[in-house]
Parts: sequence; structure tokens; C-alpha cells
Amino acid sequence: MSRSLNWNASDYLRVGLIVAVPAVFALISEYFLSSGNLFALMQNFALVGLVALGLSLTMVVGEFDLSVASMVAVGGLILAKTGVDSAYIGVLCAVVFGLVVGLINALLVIRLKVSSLVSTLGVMILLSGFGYWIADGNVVPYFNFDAADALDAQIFYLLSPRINITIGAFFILYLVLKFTRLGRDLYATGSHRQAATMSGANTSLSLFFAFACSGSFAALAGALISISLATGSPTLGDGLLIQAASAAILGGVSLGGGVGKIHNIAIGVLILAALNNGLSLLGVSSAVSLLINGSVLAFVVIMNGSLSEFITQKMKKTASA
Amino acid sequence: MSQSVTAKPSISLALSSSGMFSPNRIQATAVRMLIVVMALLASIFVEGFASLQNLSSILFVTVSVGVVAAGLALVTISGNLFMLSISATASISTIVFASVLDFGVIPAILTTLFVGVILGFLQGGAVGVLKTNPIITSIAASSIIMGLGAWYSGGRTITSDVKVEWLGVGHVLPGIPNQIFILLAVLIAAEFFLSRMRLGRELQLIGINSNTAKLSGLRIQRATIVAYVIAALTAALSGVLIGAQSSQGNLSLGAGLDFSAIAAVLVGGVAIAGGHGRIYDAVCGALFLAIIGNILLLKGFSLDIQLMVKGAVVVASVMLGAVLTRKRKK
Amino acid sequence: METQPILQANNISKRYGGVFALSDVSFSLETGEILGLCGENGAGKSTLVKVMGGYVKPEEGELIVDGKSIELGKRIDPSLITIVHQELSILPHLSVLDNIMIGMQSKGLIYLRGRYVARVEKYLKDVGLDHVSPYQLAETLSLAERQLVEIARGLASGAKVLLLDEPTATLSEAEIEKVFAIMRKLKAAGTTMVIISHRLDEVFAITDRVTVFRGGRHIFTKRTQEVSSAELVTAMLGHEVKRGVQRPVRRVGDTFVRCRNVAITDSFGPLDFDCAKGEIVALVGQLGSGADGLLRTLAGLSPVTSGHIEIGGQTASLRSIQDAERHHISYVPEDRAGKGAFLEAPIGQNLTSRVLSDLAPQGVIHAEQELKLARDLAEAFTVNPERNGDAVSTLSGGNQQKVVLGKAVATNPDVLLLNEPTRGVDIGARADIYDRLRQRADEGLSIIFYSTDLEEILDFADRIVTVFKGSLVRSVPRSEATQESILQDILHGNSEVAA
Amino acid sequence: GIEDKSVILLQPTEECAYCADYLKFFKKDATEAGFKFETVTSAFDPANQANQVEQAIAKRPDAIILWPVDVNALIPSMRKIKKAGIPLIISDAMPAKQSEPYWDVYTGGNSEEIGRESAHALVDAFKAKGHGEEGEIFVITGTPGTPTSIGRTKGFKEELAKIAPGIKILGEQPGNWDQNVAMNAASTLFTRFGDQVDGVYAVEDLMLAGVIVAAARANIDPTKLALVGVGCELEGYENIDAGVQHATVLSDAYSDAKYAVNAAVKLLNGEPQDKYTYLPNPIVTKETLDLCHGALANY
Ligand SMILES: Nc1ncnc2c1ncn2[C@@H]1O[C@H](COP(=O)(O)OP(=O)(O)OP(=O)(O)O)[C@@H](O)[C@H]1O
Ligand SMILES: Nc1ncnc2c1ncn2[C@@H]1O[C@H](COP(=O)(O)OP(=O)(O)OP(=O)(O)O)[C@@H](O)[C@H]1O
Ligand SMILES: [Mg+2]
Ligand SMILES: [Mg+2]
Repeated sequence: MSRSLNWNASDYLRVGLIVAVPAVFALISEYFLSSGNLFALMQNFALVGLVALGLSLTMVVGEFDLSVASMVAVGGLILAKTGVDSAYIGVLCAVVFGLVVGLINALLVIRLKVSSLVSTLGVMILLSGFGYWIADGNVVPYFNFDAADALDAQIFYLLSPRINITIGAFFILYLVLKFTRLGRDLYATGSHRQAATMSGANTSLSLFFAFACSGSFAALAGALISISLATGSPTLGDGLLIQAASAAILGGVSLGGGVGKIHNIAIGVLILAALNNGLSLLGVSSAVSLLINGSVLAFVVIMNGSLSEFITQKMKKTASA
Repeated sequence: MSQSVTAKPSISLALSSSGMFSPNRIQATAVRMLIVVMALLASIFVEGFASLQNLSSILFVTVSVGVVAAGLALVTISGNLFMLSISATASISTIVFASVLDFGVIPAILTTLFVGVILGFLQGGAVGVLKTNPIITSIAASSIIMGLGAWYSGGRTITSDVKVEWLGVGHVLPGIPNQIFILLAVLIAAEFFLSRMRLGRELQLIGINSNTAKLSGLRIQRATIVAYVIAALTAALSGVLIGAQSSQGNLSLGAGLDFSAIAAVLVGGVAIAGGHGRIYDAVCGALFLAIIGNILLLKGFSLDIQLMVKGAVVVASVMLGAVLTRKRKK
Repeated sequence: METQPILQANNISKRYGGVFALSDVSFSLETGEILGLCGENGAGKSTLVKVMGGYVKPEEGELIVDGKSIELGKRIDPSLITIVHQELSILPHLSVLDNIMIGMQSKGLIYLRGRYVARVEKYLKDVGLDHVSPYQLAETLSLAERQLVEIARGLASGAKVLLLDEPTATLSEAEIEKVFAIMRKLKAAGTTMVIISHRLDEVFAITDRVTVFRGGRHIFTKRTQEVSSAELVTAMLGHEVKRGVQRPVRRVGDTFVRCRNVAITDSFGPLDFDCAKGEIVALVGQLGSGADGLLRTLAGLSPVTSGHIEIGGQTASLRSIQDAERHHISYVPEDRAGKGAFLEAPIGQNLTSRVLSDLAPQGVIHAEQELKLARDLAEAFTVNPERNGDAVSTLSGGNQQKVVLGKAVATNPDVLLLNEPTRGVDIGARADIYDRLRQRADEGLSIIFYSTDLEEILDFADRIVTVFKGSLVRSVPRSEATQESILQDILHGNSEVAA
Repeated sequence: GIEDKSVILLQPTEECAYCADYLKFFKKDATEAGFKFETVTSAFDPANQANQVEQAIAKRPDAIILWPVDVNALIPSMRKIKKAGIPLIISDAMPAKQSEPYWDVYTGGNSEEIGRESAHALVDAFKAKGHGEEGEIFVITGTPGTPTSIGRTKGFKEELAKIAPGIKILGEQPGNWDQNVAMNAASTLFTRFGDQVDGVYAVEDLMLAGVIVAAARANIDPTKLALVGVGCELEGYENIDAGVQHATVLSDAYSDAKYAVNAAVKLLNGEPQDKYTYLPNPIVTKETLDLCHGALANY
């Protein structure tokens, strides 16, 4: 009954931003709302969204997968190396690789009981070196323009197969989190791992699932972007971790685990995509862009810490008074 | 137990014993022994390894990584894992240093270090007072610092006419760079802070158990902030050393320091969970990695292999650390 | 009864380190009965329950449920056996509905919450949580409400055997009655139940048979009607209840801690409380009674909402640990490993951790002074000073507790607050600890402690103050108290002499 | 007229000295030429630049000037621009052969030509430093696989073999267009070959600055070495001025931007022009330092 009334500070912030950011840019630039630009915005959503989605799942189970940062590049390189005959095979190989690395990440967390921030950092460095190694320090061209055209073909103004894949992933995970036992167990695992085990939740499966998603989604995102760029490169996706983490936290996913809703994550990604799209439409320098992205992350991480608690408590008090 | 009350006073009274091969120290000891073994083997089997020139090049790398690893170790020991804003801090420090160098070396060094203090204070404040997640905080900080640096420098190289080669590239003796004294000074100061000063002790205890620390009235916020300040200070110092090489500052200088420093701290045997480890462990870790990197380079392996080795070493020490932690708990 | 037992456990042994939590335990349950499981703290009751649920794998033994042999150490089908755990296993970020349904046997992938709403509402109603919505987040519930949700989880499983590990510890009489009503209904429907409780009146009220454990061993199982209260207590303790072993009354000074009209929350206080210089006062009460709350307030951990506190004649505003320290109050928390000690730090560093400011007036720790102080403290608490360089974790539980106490008195406090001062400490070490602390009290230290251990209360306190549901119901000198009278006060708050 | 026409410039970043100069000169020249223009930068991220191309197409300008972050990765974007019917100028980074159908004009350096000029500069340097026509050098290249690096290295080696067969190349290491990486690479090469080394060619002045630091660290006097770089960047300018570096081959932002603007003007006016227009790349020594417009502008 009081389900939808449980808004906290971060919910208000999110809704405020998803309205305000596009509104401001629409006022400043006439091009912002043009269908071509909104399509570009959605394409960016598609890329960041996949990575943010996987990362968010690891946050929901109370972990954090830093290795997505280099998995994007490695996913693209695997596509470029294995997708010579068919892009499908390349994408499949990339996704399987991401899946395997994700499972290994989960295994490290379950078996060694070390913080995933640490184990995935090692995996991240390792993957990065692996990327340079398969690329031989080079970029690997992947000239498959048919696949690129097909992937980025505009459908009904704002959609494309790439965008559909991301939206599909969001939708499926929405269903998983909302309507399956696994979904419930994911939250339970992040909420209080020991109690979750005691209550009968399958915490190991939850961890495997979350890391498998983060690994394979990042690899998929890398493979898809590499098709569009006709190139696999070991430096691809360098800035994606910051964006994905910001989007996730902005989307209400708690670093403490157990909290996060798929539709809110989508909104978080959209806010960030709109912000970056608008800024580049205005032609701001990359310095300003870095500054703004960093400030957004700093802001949300503070919101995620004590400040959010503080504001929420204040709001509750004033509401009850 | 009470019969031993009258036991003779002995050195075992020291408040931190644990021999070289106790679970607490075994990794640090192993790394030290590996350093010796590797150096010996490389002198015999790797052409060009045993030369003064090469010693110098190993020491230069050790200094640049070791200085920041010494600072980072404090953050790790305080229980805040690690920072990903070290590279950014060093990069912007080269720019600050080169910009102020025309006013003299001392003002340039002081200004740069001051910038480091501020950057560390802000991050430590966020983590210690606002209770933000330390890793994400440092990622955000890195982005903001790089943004500021890019905005200020426009990506240009800032150069100064004042030459400080004695600091950047000079040698005391062939093979022994002047910079080694900086590393020694940082090492001794940080080690003194950690093992002799009250705040250093508090830092370790907080890293071991922050709940107990809170109930024991330890100064958690202050200790956290100081750990970050020192870490950022050493990053700034490393920026000074890089900038002094050619009196230049550029945002691309200092890249890659983050992972090198983290790897050095972890490999050296500082426990990632906090509370355990010494500063010289981290510096030995830096030396260890410098030797491995040097051998790989001499053997003609490139960046990618180096990165993979570094990653593998981090994963391996994390796994080893987890096993040792379990040993310790038994 | 000639019925086939629904559950049969044979020769179960479980060891933790060198301690046998269970040694060679055999035990059976008859279909449809309610069995009470009694025993002191640490007797092995929870361990047995966890073995039956498959959460803990014993070294030896065999388990037969419903005629089938069960693989040990593997989670059991919750429709066979479900546990209501002692440590709450509520998931704060999940809804009440999810918390209740999570224990169900998970077959199939799909989980549609809408389907369960009606059922969950019924369970909630059964346990008396009519006012709680299935969609409410569990983090918004009170401790007692969470416990009831946990019981509702047990109901939802529809298990043949329900194991309830201290389900009533946090509940009020009315709530307990509701739980008993449910249990009777379940029993009528054929469910077998085991209930663990430290409250003998409950055991007599609800159970058909009663089993006693002591030190990991099965002592006896008898029909409840055939056993007397005294017999039960003797079996639990291993000896008869001691009466009248009186130590001479200690002399105490003037009032040192003075609380007037102190309220901490809406449900606690206002109450008055005094403790004299050199006096040792026990605060007793059930979990949730607020007795430990008063301790935490004096420690600066939960500030008062109203009222007045004086320490040594000075008005004290205790809003933080530092405030308490300023008034020379020192607090020892109940959770030794989690909050009391720096387990992985050397013993010496633990002992001096609270007096670093004195050892380092200029910021640099005076090494020799520290060594000497650590040595003195270790000796004062009969910990071997030769081991000051070793980690606390290498000590036995009792010695760890001595370190924690040494650390607390290192500050030379005027008031020492102890939360469960000797939990998990053996008899010998206990006596040792009491001696050391009494010595300090003779020198003028006021000690206020909270304990759930009746023997400890009678052994150590000069005066016993009972707290019942947030009010102070009785204050008696030890000489006038017995285990029975204290139990009476704790459980029912009915006392002849109100404070 | 040209005043109503709009041009969008897509640049990899303005956070490099060369890039910042390019942008500065571009803005100046474009303002003088009189067309409307916007500039967009992408923080050196090909995915980001590809996204910006889609945004640029949405604005429907009269021409796009693309300085690709990565000449391969932007080919699909060039195709999109072609499909949208917008004239395209590629600037600075020589595009791959197979992308020729998608763009109209390329202006920028000719890497192989620069490499050949560098070989001549090195031979001069050998003479100037008194090493004669025989000796040993090593080469520091850019990030492996980048066309600019490949072209410069190839032209250099071919020409050197032709004009000074007595100069041997001892080794070659990537410096990734990064002073630090170049310094570490050079350090190991100095360690391996020590006093054998008579000279170094780095395909960029910035990397050569790293080589000079490495030499000093290895106790080798850099003024004794025959050092040649490319670009006449600030680092090169100073090192030549200080007499450490002998020469550089000009490849500067000043002409790069000017040529791009000129191509745009011609394209907007519908004038015919060559598909490839290369920048001039004279050798710069201490005597001819005033050719370095870019470096001078920042000095
Ligand atoms: N995880 C564990 N590790 C080590 N020892 C344990 C562990 N769990 C229980 N023990 C020990 O096993 C013994 C039995 O504990 P158990 O929890 O079964 O007691 P209990 O009868 O339930 O006591 P209480 O009434 O206090 O709940 C105790 O000595 C306890 O210290
Ligand atoms: N890991 C260890 N390293 C060194 N000494 C140890 C270690 N564990 C225990 N000891 C020592 O061995 C002795 C017995 O320890 P143990 O833990 O068995 O005691 P205990 O009987 O459980 O006592 P308590 O009831 O106080 O817990 C103690 O003197 C203790 O200090
Ligand atoms: Mg129990
Ligand atoms: Mg014990």
C-alpha cells in the first residue's frame, strides 16, 4: 500500500534530473530534440547502458566489478579476431569469454572471500594486458560494414538493433529481478549475505549470475561497439567505468548492496547520456566534460553515503511533523 | 600463567613481534628473498642486467613507484583499500611544478606538495567524514583532477627554463641516482609515522577493526584524513620527481602509476583488508616489480606482457593473502 | 507413544576447534509433539538445530527424517524441516512478503509476488502483525516485529518439523501468547515442533516433552508433566541451585552516578538510577527490556531524550564515547571479537590503545613507557606479559576477555560499564576477572554491568537492579536475591518492592 | 555566399599541444574565411567521436572536417556522412585507402615523406656531431599500428638505407607518443647498447625529449648524440635551441589547420581541388627555428 510512497532523496534527485537535464539542453540548443540527435543519444545509452546494467547487478549483490573497464576492450578485440567469417560468431565468442571471466570473478569472491574490488582490480589489469597482447599493441581492423550498417540501422526514429539489444537486456533483467526467485535472491544476497544463506536464498548462484552478467554484458558492449567502429582496440572503453558507475549510483543502486531497481538504472543511464550528449552538442572541451563527469560521480557517491541518509531522515521528520 | 609473571625481561616484550615466517610476515619475507634470487639469476642469465646503467634504471623506476606506494600503503593499512587518483595527482603535480619552477625550486616543490595536501584532504574528508566509498571517491577525484589539469594546461606541455637535473636525472655515484635519497627519506618518515606516532598507531588499529576503534575513542576521521593527505602528498612528490627530469609538466606524465603503486603495495605484503603491513613492504614491492619489469624489457617484451605480469602478480598476491588470512585466523 | 519418530538423530558430534559443541548426541522427535530444548548458554542447543537444518556439518552422526536418511551438512528441504533462527535472519532491504516466502523450497524459476499476498496477509494476521503490509520493507520493522516475521516464515514453509530457536526472547507476554496459540493450532494439524527457550514457565506451558543439554551432551528427555522445575534446573546447571553462599557485604561510598528522569526512547524510561563509589551494580532484564540500553546511554552511545545525569556531582551530557571518556567512564561492549578487541593486533597494543594520548603527549609514542604500561596491565589481569607481542586472536576466549578489560581500565576510569563481562569465559578465569575488578572497586571504581547470566549476577554484584519493559522494577542487595527471585522479576516484572 | 555556410570540425581532443594549436589556428583562419563553424572534441575516444558524427549529421552542416581519432574506427562514420550527402574533409591523419570513396579531400602530412626527410636530417646530424657517415642508432616509434608511425618509420628506413648505408639501426621500440613510455623504452636500449649508440631517431619530438632524459639517466651525454625528431613541437624547439637535439622535421599545426580551412573554402565554393593535399615539411635546425610557427606561438 505504501509502496510507491517510499520515495527518498535519491528518487527525487533522479526524477528532477531526468526532467531538468533535457529541458535545459533543449532550451539552449535547437538541435537537442531533433530526431537525429536523440538517436545519437540513444546510441550512447545503448553502449553505457549495457555496461552499467552488469555493473549494477554486482552492486546489488554487494560487490563491485572493476574488470568491466578492460572487458569492453577485450570483448571488441575477441570479436575482431574471431568474427572474421561471421559477426555472430565473433559476438558469441566475446560474450562467452566475458561470461567465463565473470564466473571466475564470482568464484574468487565466493571461495577466497576477498573484496571483489580487489580481486577484480587484478583481473582488470590482467585483462588489459591480455588486450594489448591479442592486439599485439595494435588496433585490429574489423571491416564488416554490413554488420555495422545492420547494427546501427535506424528503426522508428529512436531505435536501432543495438539500442534494442540494450533495451532488451534491461527488460529481461527487469523481469528476472521482479518476477523470479533468482531476482529475489540477488537482493537478499546483497542485503545481508549471511542471513540470506540462513534463510535459504541461493547466494552463490546470485553471485555467479551477477558477475556473469557484468562480464558478458561488458564483453557484448565491446563487441558491438567494435562492429560499429570497424576496429578492436585495447584502449576502447577507457572512460566507460566512470560513466557506468555514475549511472548506476545515480540510478539508485547502493554501494552497500541489496538496493537498486532496473528502471531506475535505465533512468540513471539516460540522465548521463543526455548530459554528455548535450555537452558535446554545445562543443564543450573534453576538460569540462571530464570535470562534469567527475563531479557528477562525486556528487552521487556523497549522496550514496551519509548525506542521503541525513536528507532522508530530515524529510521523514518533516513529513511526520 | 601467573607463575610466569616474574619472568625475566626480554626483547620479546616488543609490542609487535611476529617473526619473519609468521603468517603475518611470510609474504613480505618471501618478496625480499625473491628480490635477491631474481637479481642473482638475472645477473647471470640476462645480458645487460648487471651493469651500473641498468642498476640506475631499475632504481629510477623503484623510486617513482616506491614513493607513492609508501603513501598508498597508509591508505591501505587504514582499511580503505586503495586509491585510483594517484596518477591524476602526479600528472597535475608535474604541471604545477613546471608552472611554478620559474620562481625557484623550493617554491615549486612547496606549492606542488601543498596542492597534494589539498587533494588528499578533500578525498580523506569525503571518506572519513562523509563516509563515502573510498574507491569510487578516488575515481571521481581522478576525473575531476584530470579535468582541472586539462582545463588549466589545455593539454600543453608546460616548460620552465630553470633546470633541476640534479633532482630529475642526477647521480650520486654511477648507478645510484640522487632520487634514491628522496625515497629513503619518505620511507623513513612514513615508517616513523606508522610505527612510532600515535596517529599512525590509531591508523593501524582502525584498519584492524573500525568498530572497536570507534568504541575505544580513537580518532577515526583525523587518521583517515591524514592517511589520504600523506598518500596524495607522495603522489605529488612523485610528480615533482617526474617534472624535474626535464623541467616539464604534462598531463600524460605519471600515467600508469595507480596500478603500479597498488601492485607494489599488494605484492609487498601489505594486507588489503587493512591493519597489517609496513611501509618498507610496499617499497620492497616496488623494487620487486621494477626488477621484473626491467628483466622483461631487457628480454624485449613489451608493455602488454608487463601489464599481464602485473595483473597476474596482483591476483596471485590477493589469493595468497586470502589464504594467509585464513591461516592467521586459525 | 508407539508412533514412528518423525526425526531420529543418532550419535551426532560437532567440534569447534577443541570444543565439543555436540558430543555423541542421540535424540528423537515423535510426530505431532512439541519438544522443549533446555540448557545453559553454550550447551549446544543452536548447534543441534543447525545440524538438523543442514547448516552445520557434524563430524559424525546420522539423521533420519520421515523414515529417510538425510545427507548431513546439506540444506534440508524446507517443507520437511524449517528453522526459525536465533540470530535474526531477516533481510532488511527486502519486503515482508519476500522475507516470508524466501524460506520456501525453491522449485521453478518464476516468482510472482501477487500470488502470495493473500497467504502472507494471513500469516501476518496469525502472528499478530495485522498492521504490517506485505510490501513494507523489513528494515522499517521493530525487533519484535522482525521476530514475528521470522516466525511467519516458519509458518509459510508448511514444514513437517518446525524448529524454533528462542522465538520468544524479544516478545511481550501478549505476543508470546499469540505465538503459543499458533503452535497449538499447528500441533493440532500434525506439525512437530521443537522450541528452545530459557524461560522455564514457557517450557512448562507449551511442551509435551523436554530435553536437557549440558556441555554438548544430551542429559535426559522426559515428559513435561513428569519433571519438576527444580529437577530441570539442576540438570541444566549440573548441580543444585546454590543458595545462601554469601560473601561479606562490601562497603561502598557515596552516590557517584546519579540518573534522574532519564528517558532514552519512547519505550524506555523515565527512570531514576544511582550507583555509589566503589559499588558493583548489576542491571538485569530480558533482551529488549532496556537494561543494556541504560548501559549504552552512560557510555555515550545512545543519548538521552530527556532527563538529567550526574557523574561525581557534575552534570554530564553524554552524547559520544569521547564525552563519556571526559567523565572518566569506560565501556566494554558485549561483542568481544566485533567491538571489544583488535583481534589481529598485538596484546600490548590492545592494552594501551585507549591511553595513547597519555603515552604520546607530543604525538610520538613513548616506547618504553608503553612497554611498561602494557606489561603492568597484562600482569594486573594475569595475562602472560611475555606474550604482549602476540595477536589477541591467539589467546583463549577467557584471556581475550581479560585483555579487553585491561584495555578498558587502562584509562583509570571512575565508572566501568560492562556488557556481558564474562560471556564465554570459563569458571576459573571468571573468578580471576571478578577478583581483579573487585580489587579496583575497593579502590573506588564504580562498576555497572549488564548480564544475562544469573550465576554471574549473584557472584559479582553488590546490588541487583531489574529492568522490565523499559522501567526499573526492583533494586535489591545481593544478599536478598536468589536465582528464582531474579528470574521472577526479569520475566514478569512483578515485584513486591517497586523502585 | 560562403557566409551562410556552416562547417563542423570534429577533433580528437584539444588536450595536446598540437591539438590546441590546431584549434587555435583553425578558429583564426576560419573566422577570416568567413564561414560559420562549430568545433567538437571527443577526449580521444573513437566511440565518442562516432557518436559525435551522428550528432553532427543531425545538424546538417554544409561540410564536415573530421580529424579522426582512429582512421580505421571512423570509417563507418565516414560512410554515414557520405550517405547523408555531406561533403567531408579528412584532416591531419591520413585515412586508409579503402575509405577513399567516402570523403572528398584529405589535407595533412605525408608520413613517408616526413620519414624520408628525417633520414636526411639524421645524416646531417651525424656529420655535425662528428660521427661521419657510419655508426649506430636506434628508433623510437609511436603507438604500434598507427599509420603515422608506420609511414614515418618506413620512409626513414628506406631513405636511410639508400643515402647512408653505413648507419645501422640497432633496435626499435614503441614510445606510444608518450614521453614517459619513450623514456623507459630508450632506457633499456641504452642499457643494452650503451656507448655503441651514436644517434636516435624518434618519430616525434615529445618522445625524443624522453630519450634525452633516458640518456642523462644512463650517464650518456645527449649533446654527443645525433638526435632527430619530428614536428617541431615545443619540446623539440627548446631542445634544438639548447643545442641538444640537432634537427626536427616540421609537421605543424599551423599549416595543418590552414590547409583544412582552405580545403573547406574551396569545397564550399564548389571549386575543384586535389584529393590529397600534403603539408610542407622542411627540415628545421637551430638556424631555421623561425619556421616553427606553432612552437613560437606558445613560447
Ligand atoms: N561458529 C562457531 N565457531 C566456534 N564455536 C562455536 C560456533 N558456534 C558455536 N560454537 C560453540 O559451540 C558451543 C555451543 O554453542 P550453541 O550456539 O549451540 O549454544 P546454545 O546452547 O545455543 O547457547 P545459547 O543459549 O547461548 O544460544 C559454544 O561453546 C559455542 O561457543
Ligand atoms: N592460536 C594460538 N596460538 C598460540 N597460543 C594459543 C592459540 N590458541 C590458544 N592458545 C593458547 O593455548 C591455551 C588454550 O587455549 P584454548 O583456546 O583451548 O583455551 P580454552 O580452554 O578455550 O579457554 P577459554 O575457556 O578461556 O576460551 C591458552 O593458553 C591460549 O592462550
Ligand atoms: Mg543458541
Ligand atoms: Mg575457548
